[in-house]
Amino acid sequence: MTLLADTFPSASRQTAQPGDPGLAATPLRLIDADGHPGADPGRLELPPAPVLRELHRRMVLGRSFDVQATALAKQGRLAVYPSSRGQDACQVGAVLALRDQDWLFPTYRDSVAILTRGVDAPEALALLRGDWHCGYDPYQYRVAPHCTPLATSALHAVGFAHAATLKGEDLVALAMLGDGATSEGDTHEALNFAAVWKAPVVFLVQNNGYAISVPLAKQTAAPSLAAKGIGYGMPALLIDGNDAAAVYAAVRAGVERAASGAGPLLIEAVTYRAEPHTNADDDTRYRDRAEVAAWRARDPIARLAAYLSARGLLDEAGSAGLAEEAQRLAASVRERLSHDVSVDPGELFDHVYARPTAALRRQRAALLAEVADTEPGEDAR
Amino acid sequence: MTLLADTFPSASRQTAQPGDPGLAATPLRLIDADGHPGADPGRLELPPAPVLRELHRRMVLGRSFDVQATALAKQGRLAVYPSSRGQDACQVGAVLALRDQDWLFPTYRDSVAILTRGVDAPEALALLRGDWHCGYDPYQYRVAPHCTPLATSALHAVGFAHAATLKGEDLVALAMLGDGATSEGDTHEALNFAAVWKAPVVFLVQNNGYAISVPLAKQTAAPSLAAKGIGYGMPALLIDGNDAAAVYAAVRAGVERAASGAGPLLIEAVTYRAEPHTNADDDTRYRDRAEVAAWRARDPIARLAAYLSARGLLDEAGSAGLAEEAQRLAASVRERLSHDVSVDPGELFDHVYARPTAALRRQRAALLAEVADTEPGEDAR
Amino acid sequence: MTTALHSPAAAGSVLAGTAPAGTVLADTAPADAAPGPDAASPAPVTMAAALNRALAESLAADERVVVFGEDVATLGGVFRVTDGLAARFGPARVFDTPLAESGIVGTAIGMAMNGLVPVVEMQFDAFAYPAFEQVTSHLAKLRNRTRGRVSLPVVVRVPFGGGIGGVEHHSDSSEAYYAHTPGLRVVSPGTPADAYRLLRQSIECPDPVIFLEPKRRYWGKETVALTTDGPPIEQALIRRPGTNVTLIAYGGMVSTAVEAAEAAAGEGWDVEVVDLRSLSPLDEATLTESVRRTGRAVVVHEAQGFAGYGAEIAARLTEQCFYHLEAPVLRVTGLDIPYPPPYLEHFHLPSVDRILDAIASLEWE
Amino acid sequence: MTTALHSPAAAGSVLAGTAPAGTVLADTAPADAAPGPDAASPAPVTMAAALNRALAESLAADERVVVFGEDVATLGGVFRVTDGLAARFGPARVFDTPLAESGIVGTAIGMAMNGLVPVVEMQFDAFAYPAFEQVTSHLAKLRNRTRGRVSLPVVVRVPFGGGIGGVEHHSDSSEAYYAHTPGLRVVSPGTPADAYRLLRQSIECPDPVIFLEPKRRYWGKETVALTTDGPPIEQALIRRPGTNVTLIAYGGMVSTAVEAAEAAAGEGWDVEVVDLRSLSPLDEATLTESVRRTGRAVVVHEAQGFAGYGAEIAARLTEQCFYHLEAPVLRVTGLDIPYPPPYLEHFHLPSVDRILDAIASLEWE
Ligand SMILES: Cc1ncc(C[n+]2csc(CCOP(=O)(O)OP(=O)(O)O)c2C)c(N)n1
Ligand SMILES: Cc1ncc(C[n+]2csc(CCOP(=O)(O)OP(=O)(O)O)c2C)c(N)n1
Ligand SMILES: [Mg+2]
Ligand SMILES: [Mg+2]
Repeated sequence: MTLLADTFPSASRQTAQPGDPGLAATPLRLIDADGHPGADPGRLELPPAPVLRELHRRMVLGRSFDVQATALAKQGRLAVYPSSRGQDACQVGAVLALRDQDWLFPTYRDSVAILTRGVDAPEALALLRGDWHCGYDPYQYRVAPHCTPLATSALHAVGFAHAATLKGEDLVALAMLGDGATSEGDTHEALNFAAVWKAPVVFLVQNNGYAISVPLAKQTAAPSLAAKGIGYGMPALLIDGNDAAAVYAAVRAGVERAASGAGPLLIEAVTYRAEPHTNADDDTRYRDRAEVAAWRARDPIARLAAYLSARGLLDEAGSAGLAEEAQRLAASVRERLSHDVSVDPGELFDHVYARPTAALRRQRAALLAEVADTEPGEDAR
Repeated sequence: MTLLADTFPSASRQTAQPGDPGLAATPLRLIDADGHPGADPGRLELPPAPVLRELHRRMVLGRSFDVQATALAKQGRLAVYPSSRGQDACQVGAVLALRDQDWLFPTYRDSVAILTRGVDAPEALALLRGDWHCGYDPYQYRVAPHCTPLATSALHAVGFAHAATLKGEDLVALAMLGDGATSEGDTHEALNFAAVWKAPVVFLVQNNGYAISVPLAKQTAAPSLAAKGIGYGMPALLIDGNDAAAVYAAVRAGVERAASGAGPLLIEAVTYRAEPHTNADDDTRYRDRAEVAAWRARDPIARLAAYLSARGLLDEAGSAGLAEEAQRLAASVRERLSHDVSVDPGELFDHVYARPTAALRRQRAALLAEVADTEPGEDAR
Repeated sequence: MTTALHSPAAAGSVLAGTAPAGTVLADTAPADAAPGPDAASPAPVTMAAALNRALAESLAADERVVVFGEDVATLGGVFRVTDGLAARFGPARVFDTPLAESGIVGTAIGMAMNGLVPVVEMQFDAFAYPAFEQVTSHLAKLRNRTRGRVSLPVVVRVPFGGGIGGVEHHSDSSEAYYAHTPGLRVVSPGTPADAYRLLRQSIECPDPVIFLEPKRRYWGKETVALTTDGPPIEQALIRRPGTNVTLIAYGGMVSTAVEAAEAAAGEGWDVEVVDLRSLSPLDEATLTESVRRTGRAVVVHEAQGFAGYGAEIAARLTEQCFYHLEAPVLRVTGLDIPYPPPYLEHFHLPSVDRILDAIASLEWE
Repeated sequence: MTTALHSPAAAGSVLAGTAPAGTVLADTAPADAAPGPDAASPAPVTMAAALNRALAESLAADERVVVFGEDVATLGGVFRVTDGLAARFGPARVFDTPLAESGIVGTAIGMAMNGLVPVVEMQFDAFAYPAFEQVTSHLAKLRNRTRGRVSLPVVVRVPFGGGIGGVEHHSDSSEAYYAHTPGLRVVSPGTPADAYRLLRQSIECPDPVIFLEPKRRYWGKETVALTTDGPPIEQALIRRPGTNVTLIAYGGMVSTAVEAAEAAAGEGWDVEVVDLRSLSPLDEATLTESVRRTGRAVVVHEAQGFAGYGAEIAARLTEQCFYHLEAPVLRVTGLDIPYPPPYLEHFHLPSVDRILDAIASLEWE
């Protein structure tokens, strides 16, 4: 009995176990924080140069969009905005690793991922602006509707992917999760169903260190979130989430593996939320400015830019052109979201059921009559 | 990328990992299926002879109770009975390992555990007989109310135990779970909260191979249920659940560890449900008779009896005395549960709130008036 | 006060998911459950068998239909409603899941997004609660969230209600939770013929349907041809015409209401029985037409009365028929207590006597 | 049809848990939120500050009280209701949990079984749904399950309702789900003074309480002495006496109802406003006394009308006051739709105009 403490794995074990990437203390990286090649972990393949350049370009564009959206939120043009800043590599790397036919299941924080998948900016921001819940057509972009309840969409991803298997479709679902969301029961059920069904799903946990104010240490005692894969019989990778190349390579590996029928993969990407939880949050209440500054210095875009520049893959002209493209994007976002919002109260009743019920038709008519009664420009009280 | 399959741990890994008891393919055992000492795993301590004899005695009594309860259910004297048979070692071993001040959180299948903890038989069977939901006083026996929703009581155990920590009480909670119940979100949340809080909880999963008709392979792809501990940073043990000595030693180790402040332990005990799910189940629909027969041959009581007999710790006189004690218990259970049930409809209103509301008082009066109107012996229609 | 009961808990009582043993079980034998060569010709059929036939025919008719849940495949469901389906349609169409209700509904949502038509089973009413967030925040709302682009033709089958001698958590009536949630349809059949028709219609319906199967009626037989012809999914039915009072029921209470109406005839009241069938949306037209005609109404359900579904019926009828009412709309419901244990459940449940008492108190001057 | 709105979404809108930015946030600064030296002397106080004071004083008064949930400790809660408590009472009394609502309620149940008095927070209404099974099957039922041996003095605080420009899932009104569940008390304050009193009473109450805090009133101020003296937890209050019609409201709609009553006075109707405070159990006596006097009643709530809580009020008042009623009891509620996005929410919410319209239609001959 006295031997017990020795034979149980320590609850805080942080040392790497060979063959257990999920337990590895050092996240895999292909390009290190200074833009040098990472120690080759022998597991991930460095993406080819055109992919690296596109990763960089999309991160620059995403950042510009993110900064603009943050500003719009501060001006009251958006109801709220949860910034992706700092997590650029995760969101861009993961999305670019998807094939056309694959599906993205994003969270409320993944606006840059949604944009990178091709969703038009105002559509991507409708939820956060407040004109409708989901502003884009999921089938057009193969992007599931984002929304705020945590972890619930991971189960949708598993069901979606398993349906593809049942129908014989070649399609992988990428389920995005935050570190905090891994504590929810639905995350457990999603990982378990996926593993049992060998569903073609890649789970990407963006471990940005916090769930609003709650740090990871209060969220879990696990050696890593990737370690959770073991309890589901699911392989897992712990990667550097600020290394776009590593994110791309890991997700791409997961997609290929899943598409081959080998089942799901869990990826924990270690990153950091550079901004407060949302524009309305006051993060000085719960995190050190020094910590924030240190992470901001580990910027995923600068890292990839350094790597590309050193290899002649990005020159000043290229950078300037890109900066201009990013500004154009921001300007267009600003302009298109600074118009007054037009809403149609009649639409409130149109999508509750496939066909509005008699009761909804009555309520619709009553509301429209009420609105017609109101002076133009005056709100219904 | 082609290396992927090699570097990911296989989803079906069954080989032992030194230092990872949770992953061990061979469950720890102290006494093997033939009653010989198990290969010494070096982790668990064989309980002393008096404990072994008491384990045997209580299993014999528990079995007798269980057989009698099964018979009563078939006669319609119980609404339903989920038998503990085959899981005797788990239920008796775990309960005897608890200290007086510790708390048991049983499931609907754990009648023998409840009995072994000292609950009077009719009280232990009230839920299953149908005269009230929980028939015993939880505080008298330090046994939480059993009921049927799966996994929910694991969270109660964690809260209970953590409250003890906050209050400075020396007390451990034993949370019982079935293999099927591990798939529920609540199991995940319970393991996670316990690990983060270092709550003094021992989780005992009785892996009896089935959740009603669903075999473990459709429940999880994990190498073992004990392996789930890793994802919570919780130590785990995989043990032979038909070896009462191993169950006792593992739970006792967990209790001591938890009481010392070192946090929770997860134990997976591999066992088998010798009877159908309940008396109303038809298990021929989903399992082979050969499988059932093979497991019935690995009877936990016979195993310990063989061990004790070989060591002169159990002789014929002792066996005969014990058989008589068991018969007396069965007879008393039979007799006390063959009486007609007396119920008080007025009680329906008494415990909904601390004090019945005005509305409940009115409903109570109306019901009692209605009952008074009804001929004695005639049911309200 | 103590009442001695001379019979043990109701025969056919169940815990944690098993069909009643003995004679009742015989009704679910494959021979009965499997669709016969001519499904439309009248033959005695239980509600369980009618549901089984509806599932089988939906699976056969539409390859997008999948049936899954706990114990639905190999075992055929704890009430045998899915008996034989896995063998007939194979593991890609009918399969067992891990034990996790949120997982079942959550993955059903994802499958529906990807073009399938999932019909899932919650093993018992109270065991659907772990799925409540998926049902309320997603199943009900995804169509609206996406401006109608995502359609979720999911059916969630829930064996519901009491009267079967089940232990705690096996007899809840949870219809009010679902009916209050916009975006869901809530349906409950009262007869085998309706069970068949409504389940087939629910599977064909583009909206998510919470399909509440009254456990206590699973084994009741009706000699009837099973057909999808007849009233559409959201129409209430007059089960028995009458002139003096409208008695409103659904699910397991329909038979009780009809029985009460027959008994009331003996006492001189001509009772009209309306079977709602669809709780949401509600067929107000049939209901208000009846009540304006009779001038009196009683609504019956097993669920607790307080803030129960019957309150909506009473409130709405009062709003719309106020000047036709001779007396307030009354409710005969379960007591405002947690569902009682088997030996006490008959004190809780609406009975013919209680319905007659309510009718008697409707100001007959 | 398209309506152009010339203002962006309501100021102070929030997502996913953060206090409104800007001026409104200033109301939650520690200086305001922390209990003053003389808590009982009148001073302008917001509802958020009143709740904060109630928590602080309960923690100080009873060492069994613990406060936990997501972001309640370090951050002080996304609405700052728990601001400063962790610093003052330490991590054994006030602590953050992992992000799991079923876990929060489930462990609160266990703690209460072991003698503590947990006050837990669900961050927003819709985020309480993952805890629905723990609330419905255990929190509500454990006392009854154990014949009164286990008492669960747990308070579940839920910021609820809309009107704050919140994105989807941040504005649900879920009272009907809880009120229909026997064993739970459901309470909702309409004013800062009541928020303080009711929260302290709820913490002292031996029954589990679902404590619904109307988000849109968190920042409204009242100059009032905070005291536990006054009406007990389950008593309704007449907020404004009147003779012509009884207007019934709770939570966030109390102020709206009072405003409507003032406006109605201008049009010649003398409106009595009843603030329910306790939704379950319901103070029927106050309500029926009022309606028998006025002969007319309107009930108001934000939640969807269908099978909503207002149906119970309407049905019950009709049963009990039928011969006093000049007109049917009317309901002014949210539409039967999922809660709308920020730019559209004002179309959904009961307004003074809609209440006046309802009053106007009460058959004034
Ligand atoms: C079920 C549920 N509970 C609570 C919330 C409120 N909430 C919104 S975001 C958040 C933190 C999420 O943290 P994490 O998963 O790490 O994602 P991040 O915000 O860091 O991207 C919380 C608690 C929610 N949205 N859903
Ligand atoms: C939340 C919930 N879902 C479903 C059920 C129905 N049910 C009762 S027992 C059971 C199987 C449980 O299997 P396991 O956890 O392995 O325990 P065992 O019966 O084998 O002891 C099921 C599905 C339930 N009781 N609770
Ligand atoms: Mg995070
Ligand atoms: Mg089992």
